[in-house]
Amino acid sequence: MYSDKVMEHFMNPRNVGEIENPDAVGQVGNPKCGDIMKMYLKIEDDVIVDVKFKTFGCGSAIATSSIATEMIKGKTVEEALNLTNRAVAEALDGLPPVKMHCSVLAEQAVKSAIYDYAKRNNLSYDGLDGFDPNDEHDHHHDIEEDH
Amino acid sequence: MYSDKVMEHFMNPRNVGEIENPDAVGQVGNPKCGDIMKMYLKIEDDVIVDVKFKTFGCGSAIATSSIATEMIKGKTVEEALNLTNRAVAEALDGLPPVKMHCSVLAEQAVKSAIYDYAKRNNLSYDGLDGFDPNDEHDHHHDIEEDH
Amino acid sequence: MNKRVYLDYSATTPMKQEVLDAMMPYFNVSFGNPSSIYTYGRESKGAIDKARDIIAKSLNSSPDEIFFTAGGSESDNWAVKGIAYANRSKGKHIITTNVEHHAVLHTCEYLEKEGYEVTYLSVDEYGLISIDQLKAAIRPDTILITIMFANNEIGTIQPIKEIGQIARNNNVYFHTDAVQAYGNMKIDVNELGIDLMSVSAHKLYGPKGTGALYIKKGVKIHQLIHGGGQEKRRRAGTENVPGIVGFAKAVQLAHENLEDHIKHITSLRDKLITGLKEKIQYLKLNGHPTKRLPGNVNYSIEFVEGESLLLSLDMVGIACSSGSACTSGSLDPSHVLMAIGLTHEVAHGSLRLTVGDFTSEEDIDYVIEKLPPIVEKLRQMSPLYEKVKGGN
Amino acid sequence: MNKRVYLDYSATTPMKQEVLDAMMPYFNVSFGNPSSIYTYGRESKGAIDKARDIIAKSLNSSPDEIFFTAGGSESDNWAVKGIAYANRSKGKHIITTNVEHHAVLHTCEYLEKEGYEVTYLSVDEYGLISIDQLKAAIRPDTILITIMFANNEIGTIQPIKEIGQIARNNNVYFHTDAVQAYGNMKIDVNELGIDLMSVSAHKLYGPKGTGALYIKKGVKIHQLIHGGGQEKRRRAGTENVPGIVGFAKAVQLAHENLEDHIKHITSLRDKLITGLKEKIQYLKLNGHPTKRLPGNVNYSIEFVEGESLLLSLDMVGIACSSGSACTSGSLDPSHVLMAIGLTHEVAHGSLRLTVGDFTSEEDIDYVIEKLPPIVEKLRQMSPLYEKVKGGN
Ligand SMILES: Cc1ncc(COP(=O)(O)O)c(C=O)c1O
Ligand SMILES: Cc1ncc(COP(=O)(O)O)c(C=O)c1O
Repeated sequence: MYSDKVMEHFMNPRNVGEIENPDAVGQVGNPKCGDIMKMYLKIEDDVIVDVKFKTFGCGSAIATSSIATEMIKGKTVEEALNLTNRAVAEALDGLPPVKMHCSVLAEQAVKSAIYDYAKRNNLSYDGLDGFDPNDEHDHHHDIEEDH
Repeated sequence: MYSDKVMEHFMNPRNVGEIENPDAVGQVGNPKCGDIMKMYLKIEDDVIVDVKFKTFGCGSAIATSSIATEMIKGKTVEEALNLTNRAVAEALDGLPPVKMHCSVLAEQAVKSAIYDYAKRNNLSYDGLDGFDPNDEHDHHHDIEEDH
Repeated sequence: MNKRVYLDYSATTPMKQEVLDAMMPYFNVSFGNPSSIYTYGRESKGAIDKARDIIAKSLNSSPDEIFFTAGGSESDNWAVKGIAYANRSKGKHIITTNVEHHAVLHTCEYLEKEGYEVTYLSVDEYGLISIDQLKAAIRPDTILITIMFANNEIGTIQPIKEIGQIARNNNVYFHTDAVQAYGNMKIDVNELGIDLMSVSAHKLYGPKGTGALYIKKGVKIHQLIHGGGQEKRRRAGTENVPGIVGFAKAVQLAHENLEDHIKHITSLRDKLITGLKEKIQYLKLNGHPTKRLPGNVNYSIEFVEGESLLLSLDMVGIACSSGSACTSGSLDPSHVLMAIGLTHEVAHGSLRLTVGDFTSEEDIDYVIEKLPPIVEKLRQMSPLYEKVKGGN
Repeated sequence: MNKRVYLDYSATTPMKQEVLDAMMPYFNVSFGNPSSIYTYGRESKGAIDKARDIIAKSLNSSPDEIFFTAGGSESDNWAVKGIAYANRSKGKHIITTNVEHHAVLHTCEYLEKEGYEVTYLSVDEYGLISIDQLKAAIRPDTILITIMFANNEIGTIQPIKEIGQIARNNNVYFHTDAVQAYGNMKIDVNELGIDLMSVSAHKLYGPKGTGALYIKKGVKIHQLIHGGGQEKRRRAGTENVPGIVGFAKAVQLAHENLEDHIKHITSLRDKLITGLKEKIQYLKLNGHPTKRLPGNVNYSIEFVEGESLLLSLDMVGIACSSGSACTSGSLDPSHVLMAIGLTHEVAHGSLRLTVGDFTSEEDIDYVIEKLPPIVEKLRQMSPLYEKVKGGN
């Protein structure tokens, strides 16, 4: 079902935990869907110098959180905003179709944290255009049951 | 499916054939049901001294014909008229439910031949009361299909 | 009983050893529920995926068009009822033939009671439908044409490609019951324009209780069995993993050796047809002389009745059938033989001998030796025969 | 992976060796079609008759009330649709519960689309229905009560005898899905007042793809699968002879050892319940404390999600499930756990561990050793847990 890469990140997730006095915190997902991702950022000179996450969710939710933190660590905020869910999924050698929403969640967790950073510091980023951290659309139920 | 007795009579039927100048001939059944029995009688002094049959039909049709001829041979006409389909079936150690109609046919073949004898000789028998050799009711289709 | 000659491959086949071997690990080693995400479950899931690929490939279809069922009858019921229920807003008219297997025929009759209209096309003396009659039968409210690929009793193969073309031209779904054809001829669902197709494993040396329904992508169909999310949520029930694996193995074997298989059984069939014809009078070959299943021989043996033939043959170890095995319980004359115009008594005297991969030349010789005296004995007993022979 | 501990007996069971042995002759030796009258066919027919007797006896019913199917889902669909269609002149109202297996639930939902009305009884925190609510739900047009014997997720056993009594008093048919109960408790259909009952072989060490529907004599029901005359003309399709024989063997074994089996798995279950409770905080046992299947443990493990638990357990060789295996594909929180009042996040974190005949004390010890650190690791990762522990 999952690629070796997913399993590896699931079993040995990178950057688990919290950051004390973070410069930004974002949380996405909801318990109904069974996935909650929380991301902490430490940002210096517009560069993400540290990132940690906590995730309640399935194997791929944990794996996508883990790899997303790896992918944005050391990057500028703008670069981090360019992270797409597709890139997250590809970095994990793919995800099963029903799990693609986890990569969307990871992308949104990053955006949500940066949104918090922008708000705290009165900044604005092109990459946040149209992003609403409270827009909790339901990522499941994409497969219609036939009868 | 069939008892050993049925199989034995089927494989080695008694009294197969025709009688030249018979005193009576009866035929029952119809090709639609897949069974035709023809019975020839030689009758002397009201006693069935010889009987032969020809049957087009399934295993139990042949077996019931065979045993029926055995059961009436040497009997008086009146005794032969007492032959019931149940007795025929019992003599064969039973028949499968869907094959009970064959024993009915055997009983009727005997009656039909005796009917012919009665007609030829202007006789009448209590045992033939209500018997109509042309009454070809359909013995199959007893099992209703549910849907 | 010593010798046993099985000539009823159209009723069911023995499983090939390779099929059984393929199934074995899935009974109690890799026995997990394929819906489970742990290792046990993934093993079974992987086996099912592989099986689906094999079957899809054999039909030139794609794996997501193959749905496993419990056999040909379920597939037929699903196809016919599923299309009927899902498309009733378009219409309630179905076209079929009067020589279908009961799994289609009785389903159609049931739908008639439910308010559907069914046209039963008749067939000619060889069992073939008329393309013109089919065209004429199509109405604006026709939603389904269901016509079998090859007949189970007389072996006649219908003009499937032409039917597919007509269905497509008229925007009507086309289902075909290929239970007898599958494994006995090449079938390309795309080339033939088939929308739905029923197949069954136990007719091609696979396990009983497993079948499949091919459903072309985009076809609008209701489920027959609701429940869990198996088979892409279209056919519920814990998958019969060993059955599915065995089915695929059987299909794989059949398709690797399809030409040889066809050649082998065609030659045995023809030897049987000729051999019996030479030795027995008053024989009539039922079905089409050339458009017929490679393994099918169906003879009407006049003046004798089928069951007594079967019993006598069984006594010498020969297993065959008189009409379809599925109907033999009822002992009504076969609806197929009536449809090709036989009289009742001739229909009752039909014998179906179907050869298969394990049939040998000696088996055929044995039948050609044993059948004629049996026929003669029964004819001597038959009141219908005496007339022909000039008896009283 | 070295150690393998299978704790998902409610999803499916490995076949017992005796079952496989019983099936073997019917794959390619006595492989004949049971509808055929020759020797090969009679061998299979005899095997089916014997199997039917065994299963009938196990339920205190008679052989002509047992109909073989392809599994629990088909049996459920047949019972519910068959009764609905055959009795619609009396009414179109059905009563069920909101904790049924999807094979019943989705069938009921389908019938709703077809114009039937369905009352879904709710359950209490233990998963039990209320007899008063059931009584109140019955209407003059009620034709069927379908309530499962024991729940597949939380193991709760319903008051079947009382339900049967109410159904009888109100002249309404009573169907029960006993797929999980059969083989795990004594069932007497007469004593319990059951009219129809679904069972499945692969849940009691028999083969996948075989089940049965008990239909009390005189019950008015339509067919689900039309066609040949098999199963007394009520369920068409060439019989899955090996499957049926294996099913009966499994039933026979289960019933010979029923008391030992129940004692064995009950003690393992209780050991597991206690052992985990001692080692892990924030656990909630789902289902009824005493009215529960002998092999069922269902724990909500707060602050963690089920799939990640399953994956982690799989890595150490433990196979179990989070909610029903049949629903795990969808990843929606289990409808059963929602019905007993769990919140979404707690429902997502439920673990079902079901023990069976091949489970050992060591297996249980192994789970009690391996699970707590896995839970702890996942909780450390969980943003829901930090709040409880007073994190930031
Ligand atoms: C309670 C219940 N009913 C029905 C079923 C369906 O049975 P099957 O998988 O044999 O179709 C199951 C198991 O999946 C079950 O647990
Ligand atoms: C043409 C045809 N259709 C359908 C069936 C039914 O298949 P099954 O016995 O697998 O249900 C059969 C065989 O019995 C058949 O020959």
